[in-house]
Amino acid sequence: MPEMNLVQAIQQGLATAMRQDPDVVVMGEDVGRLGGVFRVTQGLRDEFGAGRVLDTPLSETGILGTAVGMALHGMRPVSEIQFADFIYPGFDQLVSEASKYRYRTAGEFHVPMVVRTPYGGGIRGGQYHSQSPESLFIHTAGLKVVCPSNPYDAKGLLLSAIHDDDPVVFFEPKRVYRAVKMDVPEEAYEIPLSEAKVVRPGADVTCVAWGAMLYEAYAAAESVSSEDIDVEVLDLRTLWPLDLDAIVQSVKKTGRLVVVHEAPKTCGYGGELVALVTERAFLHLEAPPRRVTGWDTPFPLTHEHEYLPLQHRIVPALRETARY
Amino acid sequence: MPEMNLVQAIQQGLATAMRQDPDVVVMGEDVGRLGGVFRVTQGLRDEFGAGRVLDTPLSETGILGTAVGMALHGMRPVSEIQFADFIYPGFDQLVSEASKYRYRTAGEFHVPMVVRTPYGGGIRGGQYHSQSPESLFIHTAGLKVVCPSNPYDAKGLLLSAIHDDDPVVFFEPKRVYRAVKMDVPEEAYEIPLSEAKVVRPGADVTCVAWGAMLYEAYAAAESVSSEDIDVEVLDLRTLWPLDLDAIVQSVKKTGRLVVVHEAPKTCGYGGELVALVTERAFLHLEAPPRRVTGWDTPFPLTHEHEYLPLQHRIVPALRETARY
Amino acid sequence: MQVIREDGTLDPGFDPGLSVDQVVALYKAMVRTRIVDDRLERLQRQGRIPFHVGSLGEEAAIVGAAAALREQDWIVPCYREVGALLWRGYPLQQYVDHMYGNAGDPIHGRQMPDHTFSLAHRYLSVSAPIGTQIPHAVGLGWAARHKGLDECVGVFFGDGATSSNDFHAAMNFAAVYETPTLFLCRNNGYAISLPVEEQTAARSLTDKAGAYRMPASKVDGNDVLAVWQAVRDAMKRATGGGGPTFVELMTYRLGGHSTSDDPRIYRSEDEVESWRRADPLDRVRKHIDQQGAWDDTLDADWRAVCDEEIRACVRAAEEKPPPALDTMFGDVYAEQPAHLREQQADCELTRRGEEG
Amino acid sequence: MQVIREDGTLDPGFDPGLSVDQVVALYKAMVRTRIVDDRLERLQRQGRIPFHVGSLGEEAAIVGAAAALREQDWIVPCYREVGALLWRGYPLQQYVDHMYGNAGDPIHGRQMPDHTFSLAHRYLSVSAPIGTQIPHAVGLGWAARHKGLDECVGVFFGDGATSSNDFHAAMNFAAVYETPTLFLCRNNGYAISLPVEEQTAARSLTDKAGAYRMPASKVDGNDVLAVWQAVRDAMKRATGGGGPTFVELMTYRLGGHSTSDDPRIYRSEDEVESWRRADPLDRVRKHIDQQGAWDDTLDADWRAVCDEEIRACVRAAEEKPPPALDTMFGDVYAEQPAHLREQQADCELTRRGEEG
Ligand SMILES: Cc1ncc(C[n+]2csc(CCOP(=O)(O)OP(=O)(O)O)c2C)c(N)n1
Ligand SMILES: Cc1ncc(C[n+]2csc(CCOP(=O)(O)OP(=O)(O)O)c2C)c(N)n1
Ligand SMILES: [Mg+2]
Ligand SMILES: [Mg+2]
Repeated sequence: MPEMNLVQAIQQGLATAMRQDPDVVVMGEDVGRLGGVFRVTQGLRDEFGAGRVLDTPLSETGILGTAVGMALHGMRPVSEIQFADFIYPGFDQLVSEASKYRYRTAGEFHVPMVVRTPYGGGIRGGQYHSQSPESLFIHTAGLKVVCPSNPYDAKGLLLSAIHDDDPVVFFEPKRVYRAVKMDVPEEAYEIPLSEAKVVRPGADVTCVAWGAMLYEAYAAAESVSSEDIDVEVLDLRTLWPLDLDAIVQSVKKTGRLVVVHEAPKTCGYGGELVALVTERAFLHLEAPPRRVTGWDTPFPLTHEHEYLPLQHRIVPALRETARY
Repeated sequence: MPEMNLVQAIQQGLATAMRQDPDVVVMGEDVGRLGGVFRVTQGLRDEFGAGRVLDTPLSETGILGTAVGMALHGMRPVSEIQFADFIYPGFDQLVSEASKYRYRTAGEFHVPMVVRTPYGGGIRGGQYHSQSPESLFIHTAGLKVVCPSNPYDAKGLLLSAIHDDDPVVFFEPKRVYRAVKMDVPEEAYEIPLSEAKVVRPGADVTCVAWGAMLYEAYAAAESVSSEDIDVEVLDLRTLWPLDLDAIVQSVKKTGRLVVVHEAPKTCGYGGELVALVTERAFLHLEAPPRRVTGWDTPFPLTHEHEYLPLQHRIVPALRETARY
Repeated sequence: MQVIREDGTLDPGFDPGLSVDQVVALYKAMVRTRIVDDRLERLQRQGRIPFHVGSLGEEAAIVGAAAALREQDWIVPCYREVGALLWRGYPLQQYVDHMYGNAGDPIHGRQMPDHTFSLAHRYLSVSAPIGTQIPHAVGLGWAARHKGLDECVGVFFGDGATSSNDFHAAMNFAAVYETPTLFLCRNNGYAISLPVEEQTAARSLTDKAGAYRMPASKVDGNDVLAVWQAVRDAMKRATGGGGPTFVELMTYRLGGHSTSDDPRIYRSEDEVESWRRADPLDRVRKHIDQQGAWDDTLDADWRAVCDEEIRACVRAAEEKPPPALDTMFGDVYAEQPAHLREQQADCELTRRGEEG
Repeated sequence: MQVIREDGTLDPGFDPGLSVDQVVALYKAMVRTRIVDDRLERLQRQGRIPFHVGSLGEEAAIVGAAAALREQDWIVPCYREVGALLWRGYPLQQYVDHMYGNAGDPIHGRQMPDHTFSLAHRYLSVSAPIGTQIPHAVGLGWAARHKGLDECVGVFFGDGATSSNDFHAAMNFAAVYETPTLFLCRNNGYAISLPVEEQTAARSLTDKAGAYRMPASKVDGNDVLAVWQAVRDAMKRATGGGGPTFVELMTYRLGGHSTSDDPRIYRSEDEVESWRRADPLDRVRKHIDQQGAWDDTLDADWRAVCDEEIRACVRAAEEKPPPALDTMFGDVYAEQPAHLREQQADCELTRRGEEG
């Protein structure tokens, strides 16, 4: 099995899906000739031609609105939004159209599209190249939201997303793009959506994370193990629909929860997870669930490592939660 | 003091602000000649002229983007978005520009604009004339979010919003527009932002609501009082920045919390409120905080009264929470 | 462009060469559309349905355009084009059931009235946000060509929609990718209360097509044959690989924007009256009368048939129960996820019936 | 439109009649802009600053346009126009401090490099999302007129931005409200990797102005005098109550899109070379040389001055500490709300320094 980083694994996933099905097309700004600003779609135009790898004009409304139309005709477009921060000009097409088409036609029409977009900080991107807007899409009934943390999951989840009959927003942790390498099968395989993964079993505290912050959560868990705090780390992988049972089971065991995410705290996904767990496992809670998140400010540049919920902020949260 | 309904009170508030300050202008679709589809801006064009009451082309991007520019030049534009459901085409201007301008210029520039928009269900508006997207804006650092429940508060909060130096999204409960009448002073007065109000003191359960659902929460509280359940009802009035102390104080007294809102449950504001209270008042909680909200589906038509968190759904939640 | 002249004769230069029976069929469809419209308007005033958005005065633009397309071509509607859907044979009963949001409504009362769709009739789903359907027509056309299908796509939208984000994006993408898309702009003079003159500084909406180097035509939208011809020409261009066309259908909204509107606030009775005299039904009627293919008796009979048809549908619709409560929780995703199963159970448990 | 001919002489038909000293000033500003650009590019390659987006080859379009506006006129930038800000006298040290996001950065390292602004210089704030600044220029112009001020607004954007929602909305609103707004489109041939020919089917971006019935002019953007004249004409129209103008500045991005880009992937060296021969600096240099107002010695001296200036600023910038941590929590609102006070305290408590 070849070693791949996240970029290569996603590129592979796209190529695999395109070989399997001529109705899978890739579209977005600079995805063709350039191969994407992060080179995720590199080589696709050479293999599949400009007819299936569309360099689009600079319009997220056009990219997503046209993709909805393609999907309505039975295609499986995979749109790239160059940075998650730039999805807002096309927001309406996802929130008003893609997400509601099945419901408002009782399933007569549906929209099997995937929107790939790099999200998150840690690459000196500042205010507009670092955002994590996942909660806006989780709030929108009809959308599925996926966020892989590693190359193996990325390829398997991407293939599931492309084959899924509902619109999926696929967040890619750009901070991890080239930072992690692992063995990834050349052949096609799928990782089912809505299945979280225990990446570190533990007995004392449940720590839920996804994407780039999974590594910070894991590192924090490792570092407090020396203090006899045994942390169970969950990688959500699919954010919505959620594998709630996996979290609740874990919390019923540990009685403690810490959620980590990059997005600003207020109305971020962490609040929802804390609320769900408090509703479901109230009598098992031995400490108040904690959130370690981005602050409620725009995303900064110079101090981004103080903005992000990195290990140095997760560790005290785990400690205080464990010792509560 | 004359009696006014919500529409009249807001119309009065606008007229008052426009008389006080020539730099207050009103703009939006059909706000001029027609006086708005809900007649909220009726008469303004006659009094202030088409030069200060702009009937705009059909573009929320234009309405909000132009308003940002006006505000950057020291004006105080009040934009109307005809229905909250139609704010998404202009979402980018609020999320990427209005909310971040002060931060990214260290206060050298700021954007004192107000975006008025009718929200919520119960008027047979179906999927696209009933939405409550408040959590998307609460999640966006730099925006303030207001939602009055009655005519008196509406006028006072609107004047505070217009005089506020930051962008404010002002959600108007269209279901209440003509349903409630009360005495409203003719003269100018302000109700400070970020101050919640106890509309019904109680000892057993804290029930938090705002806008149209405040009345349902209140009615539910009244109806369970016969069962010896004494509910304290809070009207948030300003959703963000939040008067968290008011909620926490109440919950420390009652030990129980029920949050009511129309928006879909998942990643709605209720999750955030439950998480905040659990973080702050964990040891005082005698029951799991509950959410009574819209379902995680698009907003329906025929069954909207089963979709909305009306009295019939709040009552059992209060009961179970009180008896937990 | 005009085909039917004042005196009812056809301009030989533009005569589309339809048989008189075909023209009669167009007229009958326009009459039927109007009678249905009229009935629904009354029902709304009587509080029997919550809402209606009609096409009074725009029937020629709608029926003429639909008729010029072929069975395999797609129609992407705005919200006033049910006449096009009925032209394609959509069951009237189903439409009326939808207007009532009853158990017979294909979408179980999930949307406001007049939010129709039909895969069988290649008619996409109406949604309220202005403009959002326009890029869909580009993607649909792109896909049709990609699949090698002989299809084109006609998308309806109003003058107001030409100010939207989606219009700009869709026009640009269609022109860049040369998709077989027909941009059918119903210029009915108003976006609710805003006259088209205040929506843009352009003298004609066809000027907007120039920004994308897209061929454009402007036709008398109250002349059903002119509409037919213009749309047929655009269809031929599109299916012949000539790319998209912008067609401006000059018409007028004789009624209110919807049953919620009071147009007297923003326009004069004189203006409306002058357009009433340009009624698209009278226009074609005069022609088929001249041809000896139609007369007052036939007309009265047909109107009676249409009237009885809609009345019967209304009677049937009013006897149907509301959709089952569980329909509110279906079709959010292909398969119902756990959280919706739970919410459905919760909803059924606390259903309003119990409480009051 | 062109003013400076191949041979360096001016076309008398278009001669803006600037004094030779004024033209020399333009040239010097262009040289300074390029030297600063060049230095920052190196610093980024050396990893001393995280990012830079330059204006190599576009200096005439940027400096010429800025010079044609008056002190009281507003500039609404895209992200390549720091040359316009420097022309207005913005302190170079402050710019360099911003590039380093250090304690001297007016925004405390809150944005990526090249996201400048200055109220004092009537220069709005650069933000990354393409197109969002365009409607601001409409609102700003609307407000200026409302307040009875003799101001106009010049907004810069690229060819790629003409596909954006905001462009469509802003052009329409400006034309409808006749705001004193100058739409300054730097057509540098590319939106990152996408050539302008693939962004639109239109032959010229000026065709887009026609959709809004807005006057448009197209000028050689590498001819600083042609740019000056076209923008000055537009300014006069705007301030004379003639409304907005679209000005297409035909130029070419000689460098990468930004320091993150590798243009060799999507364009040929020949293409770039042919544009190098049309360098906007050489063009005006030839003219002032001819006029006897400039020569190699003066040129070398000026370049040395600029070089020393930027080097000194860099030295100073590199000695400054990062901004204080608490600056991350300021200016979200006019007054810091309780939740941000708490988060700031929390952040200071767990600051990375402590942990590792
Ligand atoms: C994005 C959006 N903004 C506002 C509205 C409210 N609205 C509904 S119809 C309409 C006017 C549409 O005018 P036009 O496009 O000319 O179509 P017509 O109704 O005249 O056929 C408006 C403003 C909406 N539905 N969507
Ligand atoms: C809404 C949005 N989408 C995508 C991007 C990514 N992006 C940054 S610059 C750029 C190209 C801009 O091209 P153009 O407008 O011609 O300006 P130029 O860089 O050529 O000066 C793109 C696609 C963005 N910044 N904003
Ligand atoms: Mg119209
Ligand atoms: Mg460019």
